[in-house]
Amino acid sequence: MIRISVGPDDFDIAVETARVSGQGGGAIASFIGQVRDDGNLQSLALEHYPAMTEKALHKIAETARADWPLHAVTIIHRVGKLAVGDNIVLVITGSDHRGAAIEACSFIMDKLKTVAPFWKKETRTDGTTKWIEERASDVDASQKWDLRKN
Amino acid sequence: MIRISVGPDDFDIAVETARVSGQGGGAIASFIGQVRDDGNLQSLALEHYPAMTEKALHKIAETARADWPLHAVTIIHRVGKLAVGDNIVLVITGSDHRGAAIEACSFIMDKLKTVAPFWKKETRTDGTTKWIEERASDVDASQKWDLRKN
Amino acid sequence: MARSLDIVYFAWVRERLGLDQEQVALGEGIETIADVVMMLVARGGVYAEIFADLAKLRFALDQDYGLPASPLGSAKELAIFPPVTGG
Amino acid sequence: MARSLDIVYFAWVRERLGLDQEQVALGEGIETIADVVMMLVARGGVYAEIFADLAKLRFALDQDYGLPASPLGSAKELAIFPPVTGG
Repeated sequence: MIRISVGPDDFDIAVETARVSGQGGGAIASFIGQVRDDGNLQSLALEHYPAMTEKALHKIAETARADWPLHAVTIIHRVGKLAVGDNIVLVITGSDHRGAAIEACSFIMDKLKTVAPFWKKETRTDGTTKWIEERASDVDASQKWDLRKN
Repeated sequence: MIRISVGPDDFDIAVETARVSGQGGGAIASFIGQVRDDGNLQSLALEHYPAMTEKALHKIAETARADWPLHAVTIIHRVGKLAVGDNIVLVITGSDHRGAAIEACSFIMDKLKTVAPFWKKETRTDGTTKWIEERASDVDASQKWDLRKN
Repeated sequence: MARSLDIVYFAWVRERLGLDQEQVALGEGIETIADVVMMLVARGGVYAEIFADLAKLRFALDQDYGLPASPLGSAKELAIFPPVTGG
Repeated sequence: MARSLDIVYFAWVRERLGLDQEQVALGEGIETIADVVMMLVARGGVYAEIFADLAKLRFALDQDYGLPASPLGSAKELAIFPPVTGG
């Protein structure tokens, strides 16, 4: 079962974990990304392309399900204004095997970072704003999965 | 910060996640292992070596902290009689980087499976019991980390 | 009959243009994403500045990624945006 | 003065012996884990059955893993158990 959710609301890790766990298996991997205070960050604004976002996340989840034996995939991504420490993204995978669950979770995050149409704009404590730029390490991490399959 | 807990009580993923998140970073990876119903499993009894268990888990957590930049590591392992679907183990890692958090979480699980002194005895629905045997795939997964470092 | 295409902009592309979306008429010979972008560059000003370097941009046709050389086909919507930075 | 060693057993080793732990006196020449195990095997019966195949067992001295060849040193506690299966 795939569950995709994109919106301003926070998520409840306990509720989401129980949902995945209820789909069977015994191995549940999850990843949470939060707004990280790197010194003088005030807030993040997360913009997305509503017509495309859920479609892109579904595609990532479906690819993961095709490549690993998963009972459930949950991807929740917040948008709007977020403060330091706030949750941004949650990925949970459920499988019979811990290797499959953890790898699929890692794959989904790497693809989400490079494919899902979200953009972060940061506001510093001095009031300046800046659109965050793509990181080469994210592109590398994403491409490694493609190479692995060939 | 390292938190190790071994005992019969269940854990609360939300509470444990908040604890790790409170240590900073922005990348939180977790793994939950549960009693998996493989058809006719009734329950599991988890035995451990109390004097050694926390020491062994601490050592795994310390090794992970030495190898990845982690703000927090939580390892909770239950013992005693567990039913199908019950939580067995929880590992959470917190880092600035998702790669570090996920890899360290995977490492800790692989080491825990092969090093921490726990033993599972299963009771089938027909009443028969059996001590679970070591799996070659677990040994392989554990050794891969050692090879990687050389 | 002139074809039309909705173009949607995101992140700094949207901000610098001061525009979320616009509808453009596609003349003869406008067959690919790159053709549309060249048409926008030809407007000059901020369009020329933003769209001159295709490597800094990403494109989606009807919500699927496309490359500059991708044919527009019967797509209704072209999205132009910077590399994504979610997660 | 004879040295003594606490031996603790877990999982099926414990069950088959019907014993959680016992204290043994270490005679002359008992210097390694393997020496202790051979001493147990020499008792015959279920001890001989269980401890004959070292490859099926794991050992810890004062709660740190040891190999059959590991010297006992001043260890107080030897644990003998099957490969672990937690997680």
